[in-house]
Amino acid sequence: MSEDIDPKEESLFDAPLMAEQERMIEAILFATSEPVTLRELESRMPHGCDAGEAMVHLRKRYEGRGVQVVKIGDGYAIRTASDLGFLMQKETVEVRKLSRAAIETLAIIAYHQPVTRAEIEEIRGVSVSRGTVDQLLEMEWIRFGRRKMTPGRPVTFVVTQGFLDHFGLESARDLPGLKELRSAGLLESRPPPGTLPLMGDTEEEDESNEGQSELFED
Amino acid sequence: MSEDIDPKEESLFDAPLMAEQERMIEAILFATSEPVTLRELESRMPHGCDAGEAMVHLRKRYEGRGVQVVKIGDGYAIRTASDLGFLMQKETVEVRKLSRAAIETLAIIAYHQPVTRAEIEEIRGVSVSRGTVDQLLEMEWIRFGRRKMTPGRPVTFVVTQGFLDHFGLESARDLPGLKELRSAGLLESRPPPGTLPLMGDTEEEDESNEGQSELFED
Amino acid sequence: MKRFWAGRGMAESTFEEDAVSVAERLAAEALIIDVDGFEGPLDLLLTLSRTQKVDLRKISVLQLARQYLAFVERAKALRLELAADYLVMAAWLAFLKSRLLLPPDPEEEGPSGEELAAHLAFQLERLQAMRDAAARLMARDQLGRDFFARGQTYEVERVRKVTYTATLLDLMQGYARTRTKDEFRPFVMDRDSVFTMEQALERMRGLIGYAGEWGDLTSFLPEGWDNNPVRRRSATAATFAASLELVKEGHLEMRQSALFAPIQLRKKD
Repeated sequence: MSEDIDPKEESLFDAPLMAEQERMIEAILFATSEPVTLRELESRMPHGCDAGEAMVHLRKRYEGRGVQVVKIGDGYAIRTASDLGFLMQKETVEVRKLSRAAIETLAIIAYHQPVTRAEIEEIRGVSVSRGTVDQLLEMEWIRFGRRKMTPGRPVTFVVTQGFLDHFGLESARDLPGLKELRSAGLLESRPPPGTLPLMGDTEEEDESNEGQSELFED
Repeated sequence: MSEDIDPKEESLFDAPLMAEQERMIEAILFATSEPVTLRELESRMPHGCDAGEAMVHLRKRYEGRGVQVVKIGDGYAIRTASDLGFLMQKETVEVRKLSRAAIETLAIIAYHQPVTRAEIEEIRGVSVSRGTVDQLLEMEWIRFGRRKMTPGRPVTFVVTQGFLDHFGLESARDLPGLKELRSAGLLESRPPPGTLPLMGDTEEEDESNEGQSELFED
Repeated sequence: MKRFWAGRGMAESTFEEDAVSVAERLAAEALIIDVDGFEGPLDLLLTLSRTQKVDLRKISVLQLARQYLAFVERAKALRLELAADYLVMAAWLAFLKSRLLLPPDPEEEGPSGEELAAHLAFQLERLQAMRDAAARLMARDQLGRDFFARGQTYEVERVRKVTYTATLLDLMQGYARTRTKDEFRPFVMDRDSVFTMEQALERMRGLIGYAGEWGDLTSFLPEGWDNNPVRRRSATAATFAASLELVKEGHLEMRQSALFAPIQLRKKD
């Protein structure tokens, strides 16, 4: 290379500016789940980058912030500042799939609310275990509604705002009916094991529609 | 410690300093991959905090950096700057390939929401194929909106926060070209003069006129 | 737009009647090869309209109708099966074409040819607009492709709380499952035709006082239960079981002289 080339022009073909490099390692550390070594960083950055120097700048930038760039073994990672760990307790939830019995019970409550325990049992054809109802109550997806004006004045169950939030519904009224589920292809495409395909049982549909609108009238 | 009580010590019982609040929301946003609302942030922060104000500071701080604070619906999240995507091949997740029908259906829901299945069919001129809607539901890009207040009270579809997040939109109002489409009258649901043979379910045809621009009204 | 259609419609009716060009015929042939690739008649119309090389707002619906009809004719000539909705559209376009060509009849009710044509043009324009919008949407930077969420979400070992979750699909399928289960419910007998052993026992206790002599079991059946086989069987079984119970209690004797012979009862002293 010739001696008299302006060093500034050369830099066009060189590594990006250090500020750019700092942005790059910031984005990589953010998006990567495991700590990343300087070598890995450089292998992902454009040719000629100096991840070590960029790291010095980045670590400085995060000093005293809510998150820090920490060194773990040979790698670097972004971690919450240790004094803010108390904010993270909500992140430690273990998410489990709701049992089939609970889902069915919940679905019946959502579609038929307010509904008594006996009515749920009648629809499901099996008795509802106490644990199932307690679990749904505890999750705050269902709550007690008004007592029914029938002998024994049994308590009823209705779904909560928390339920609507979780399932992204504006109201339980917006749940599709059986006919709509079917026409949207939601039933046929992946039938749950052990279920018969839905027959064109219009009587049943009418019944459920009727029941629904009745229940939701206030 | 000195006898005179320092006003700073009193503040221990007040809300933390704004700089501290900014650190807190920074830590929470970094720890969470889903958008977090101001309300959720405040529920996790000490009493008396103003997450909204802290957010203004934090967003400013991250301007031009490798990661950014973005608004998605009601929530906020940190995302890598999109000009740095080329560094991330490793993190790229293979997005399930959507069929042309699914993409069109998604666009129609986004631009016409809340929209019924019959309206989607009218616009596309074909019935919505089985599996298209439930694929979009499963990806959590669409959800059920309010039922239409028209005969049959059909269910409607709207797009979700997950959809906005995926396409980097702050709200459905920011959809590309929305204004032009609206002013060109192309988001209207014009009743056909007489009957055209293109409609899906004839019973649901007449329902398309109301509530169309509900979500987009300013 | 209406005025535009009126002018155009009249002009064409004068000069272009049934003048389907060679190019149009060729285009229709090319499309037929790809008929499976179309998503319904509206999609096909949109594709045909591109041959006009004008803004969709200025498209000639009359010309489009001719192209479409030519397409359907070609398909018929090639003995291709077209789906019913393509034929419905063809019939409608033939109707539209006649409306556009004939001078409007002031007596006639319903929308004019121009109104119908304008609506079809609107539908085509709207479909095209949605396709463009879909393309623009998919061309945006996307999460997980162009920009990224946090790779590592925070984990703390100290607090462990279990939450349960379910998706809307789970919920709806769960509901469908319970509703369709009606068909599987264990068979419940129609109570109208069942005479229970408890009923029979109560009845027999009242009757045995009068049964000093051997009497046929069938004579102890309740009234009105021998008129149909289902009821008779149920009453016989219940009465027999009740009699055995009374024998066990020592109130009754039973005998049967031979296999399948009538069963007889009398009070035991």
